[in-house]
Amino acid sequence: MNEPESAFDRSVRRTQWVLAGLAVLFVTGIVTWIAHLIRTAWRLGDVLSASIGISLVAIPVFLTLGGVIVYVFVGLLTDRSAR
Amino acid sequence: MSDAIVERDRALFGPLSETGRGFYLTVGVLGLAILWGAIAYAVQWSEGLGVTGLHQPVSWGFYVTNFVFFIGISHAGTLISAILRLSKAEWRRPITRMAEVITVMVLFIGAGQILVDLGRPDRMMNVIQYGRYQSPLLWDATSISAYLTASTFYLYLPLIPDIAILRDHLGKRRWLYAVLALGWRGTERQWKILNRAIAIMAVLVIPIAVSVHTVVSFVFSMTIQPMWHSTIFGPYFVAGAIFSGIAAIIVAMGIIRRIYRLQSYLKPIHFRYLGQLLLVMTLLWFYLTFAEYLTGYYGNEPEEMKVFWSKFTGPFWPFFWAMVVANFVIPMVLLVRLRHHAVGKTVVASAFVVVGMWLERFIIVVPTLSNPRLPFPEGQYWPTWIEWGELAASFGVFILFYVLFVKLFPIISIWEIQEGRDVGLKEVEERLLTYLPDGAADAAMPEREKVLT
Amino acid sequence: MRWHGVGWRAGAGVVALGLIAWAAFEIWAAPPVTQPIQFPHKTHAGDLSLPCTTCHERAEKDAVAGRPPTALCLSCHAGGDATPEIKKVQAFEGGGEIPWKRVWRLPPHVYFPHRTHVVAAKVTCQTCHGPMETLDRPPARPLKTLAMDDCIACHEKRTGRAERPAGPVAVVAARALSTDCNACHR
Amino acid sequence: MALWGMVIDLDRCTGCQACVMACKAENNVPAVGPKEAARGRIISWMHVLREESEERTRFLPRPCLQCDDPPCTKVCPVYATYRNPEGIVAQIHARCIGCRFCMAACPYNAKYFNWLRYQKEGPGQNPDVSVRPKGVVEKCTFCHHRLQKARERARAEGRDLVAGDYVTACAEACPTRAITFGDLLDEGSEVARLARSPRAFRLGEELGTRPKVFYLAEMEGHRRV
Repeated sequence: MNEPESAFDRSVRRTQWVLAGLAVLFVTGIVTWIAHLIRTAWRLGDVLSASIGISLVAIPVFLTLGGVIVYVFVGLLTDRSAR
Repeated sequence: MSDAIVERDRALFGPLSETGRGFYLTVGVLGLAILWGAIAYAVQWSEGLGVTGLHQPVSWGFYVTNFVFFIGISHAGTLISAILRLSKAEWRRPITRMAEVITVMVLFIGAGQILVDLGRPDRMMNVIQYGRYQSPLLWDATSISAYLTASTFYLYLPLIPDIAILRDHLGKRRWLYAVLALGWRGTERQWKILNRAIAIMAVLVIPIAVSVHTVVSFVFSMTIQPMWHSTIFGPYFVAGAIFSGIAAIIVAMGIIRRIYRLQSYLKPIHFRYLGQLLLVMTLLWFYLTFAEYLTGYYGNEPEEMKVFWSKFTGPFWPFFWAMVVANFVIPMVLLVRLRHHAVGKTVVASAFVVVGMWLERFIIVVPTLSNPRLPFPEGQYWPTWIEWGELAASFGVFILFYVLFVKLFPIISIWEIQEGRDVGLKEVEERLLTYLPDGAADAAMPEREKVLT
Repeated sequence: MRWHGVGWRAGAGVVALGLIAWAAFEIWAAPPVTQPIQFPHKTHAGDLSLPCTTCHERAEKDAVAGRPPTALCLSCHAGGDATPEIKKVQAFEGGGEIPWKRVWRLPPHVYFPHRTHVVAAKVTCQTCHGPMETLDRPPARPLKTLAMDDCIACHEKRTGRAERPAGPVAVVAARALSTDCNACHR
Repeated sequence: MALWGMVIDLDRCTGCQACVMACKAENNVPAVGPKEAARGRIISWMHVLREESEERTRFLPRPCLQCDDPPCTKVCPVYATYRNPEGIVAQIHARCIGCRFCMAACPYNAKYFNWLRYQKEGPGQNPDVSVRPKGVVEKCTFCHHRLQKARERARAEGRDLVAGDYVTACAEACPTRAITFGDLLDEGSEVARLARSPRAFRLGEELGTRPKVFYLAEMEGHRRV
């Protein structure tokens, strides 16, 4: 099972981690964006309640999505168990 | 496991390994449609939205119709697949993937319509930078991005074991498959992670999908315009979305079955079941439409009635009645009895529903804007070649993506079919026994846990 | 042979990138402004310590600061021995205005009244225009590039963010230091 | 603090279009040309609507009604249109992305879109008002650039803004003086007095948009809209 990793395997593995990173970055990006919109609404005095109300639902949804994504990526990529 | 896997489901590998003349021909034709759209957009970019048929009272037309339509189609997928998965419907196995792919492709196209519709696409980033949550457009942006993320991931998860199969057996594009397989070796732990994640996503995706078309409807119903300002719009749009979504899957199934000769996987029974689902949605759609229009008619509010009559007998009557025929009359006639010719009947009915639902979106968007409250000259909207081009290109991009997906990944889930054969059969038997009142059945079967089938 | 090929391609790449960068700069960067006369702000505003409004007199009276009229230059530089540059000014004695070119440009949708900022708010010219008094030749480009955020920052700093009420009909618009978009955009 | 409003006396209006022309000149409202006009793309911030009934024809000049609870500002995704603290519904062209949601939401069709690039900056335009590019929404702003200038002048002179410092171009141009403009909060002002008149009504009162443009007419005026 423990064969030395070839260059092919290494590049594959690296790309997989990059993909995982991008997925996480995407979700955090959206969460940050929503937070930014709350801040904008607060600064302009522009219906803060709507922003907060919507983000109360939206942020947990994105965090859950992010959680599942991390769970799968990390879980599958770090799996060392035998067949 | 060597080549037995490939041998048994050889038909499923067909589109991946062989590329016929038909493929290039299709891509060519789609390319032309996309080129038309690209030229149209270039003209629109440099000249402005004036090159479309839009004008003063009718400031939204084809693009917004397309937006609602495509986002509606996207409910095909994930929602149907998630519901079937959660309800352990065994017949789902060959169709879930197809449905999920539709969702992802079409969401991109739907969201793209809004960008095409902008007068200043160069200021698109203003929505990100200065967006405000009081506007339903931002609700859309948030909801659609959640749906896009969730449905892409939900498409990807059940693909992983299949990609691993391709990596090990196909011998083409190894790097791509190796990367996307995420080191899948089918260990017990990996299966546990995958099944659990699929279960979570299936649950998560349903409320997100419902929210998406609800907020799309809010774009209209949050205004105080006649025949838009309606509380029924949320559920009405969601029902319509599922309706058009199922129709889109059936059409896709019919085409794929024919082209790739998958008759032994996509059987008449699948079409019959989906046809019955479509029939239910036809009735639901009719019920909601009836409720919506009767409420308006009975209330007899003058502004509402102006729009109402413009749809029933006024300039929009051809669209309105074509919609009724395509969405209700034809499906009713074709779908009531599906004992014989189930495939043909459902595919034809679905094709009509897809067109009918596009008309429904059009009939919602344009007549209200055409009948302003103040005594303005009434608006006569007719799209120009630019808008037709964008419509053609939207369908072109959708089909092209679909065709390319079929080229790169198995459109019918290989492992789920195999699981159906190896585990599903026995499991269904066990499950059936637990439904029965006879207690002996429980004792007879050893308790076996399967997270998700 | 192979090495040569690579070198040729790399060279072409560098040239292409350079061309693109140059074109981008040419297209998007404001073209440099050359004034008809090499006016030294340093001599006037720096060494002689003349207030800016000595020449830019409209800044206190009007929304636009304007360019100084030639007569104003000639009121000091009428005769006597002159440098070549001053001679150029004197050439306009017979009439006609010196064709000064505009360096500072606000977008057309912004309303910036100089009078309010100079007279009422007493903002120094350097706040926006930079240290003009140190220049011994006319600037080819504005010394400072201001964005809307700079305007807002100053308005907020002077009002104090805390007292900026966010309510509906607030006192924001009518107040001297408004951050209402309509106060500047037109 | 003011709340700018307008009263239009329909019984005085002769439909002469002087307000429309004054508005066009004042605000650089583009002339779109006959081809575009035929396609229904006339831009006219102040628009004289005709109401024909058996007894007579009545004209109804319609600027942006400057609703106090505007349906258009709620839906703007980028804060390009909003109700400013003095009640003017602002339209910031530089921020607008051209989604036309506000046009779809406005029950009075008071918002206009630059479908094409209708004009460039050039001579003969009012330098106080920017020329709108293609792809953005524009509308009557109660000539708010006049407010900017009037306020700047008052501030430089060290005094408060007084009634009459700021009047819209249409009100100034109306030969029959059918249009009165001023501060609705100033109890003594002409506009506040007329707005309280029993002849006063507002367009689409039942929509709850609370327009700050009032119309005066004999009571049968309530029948319509």
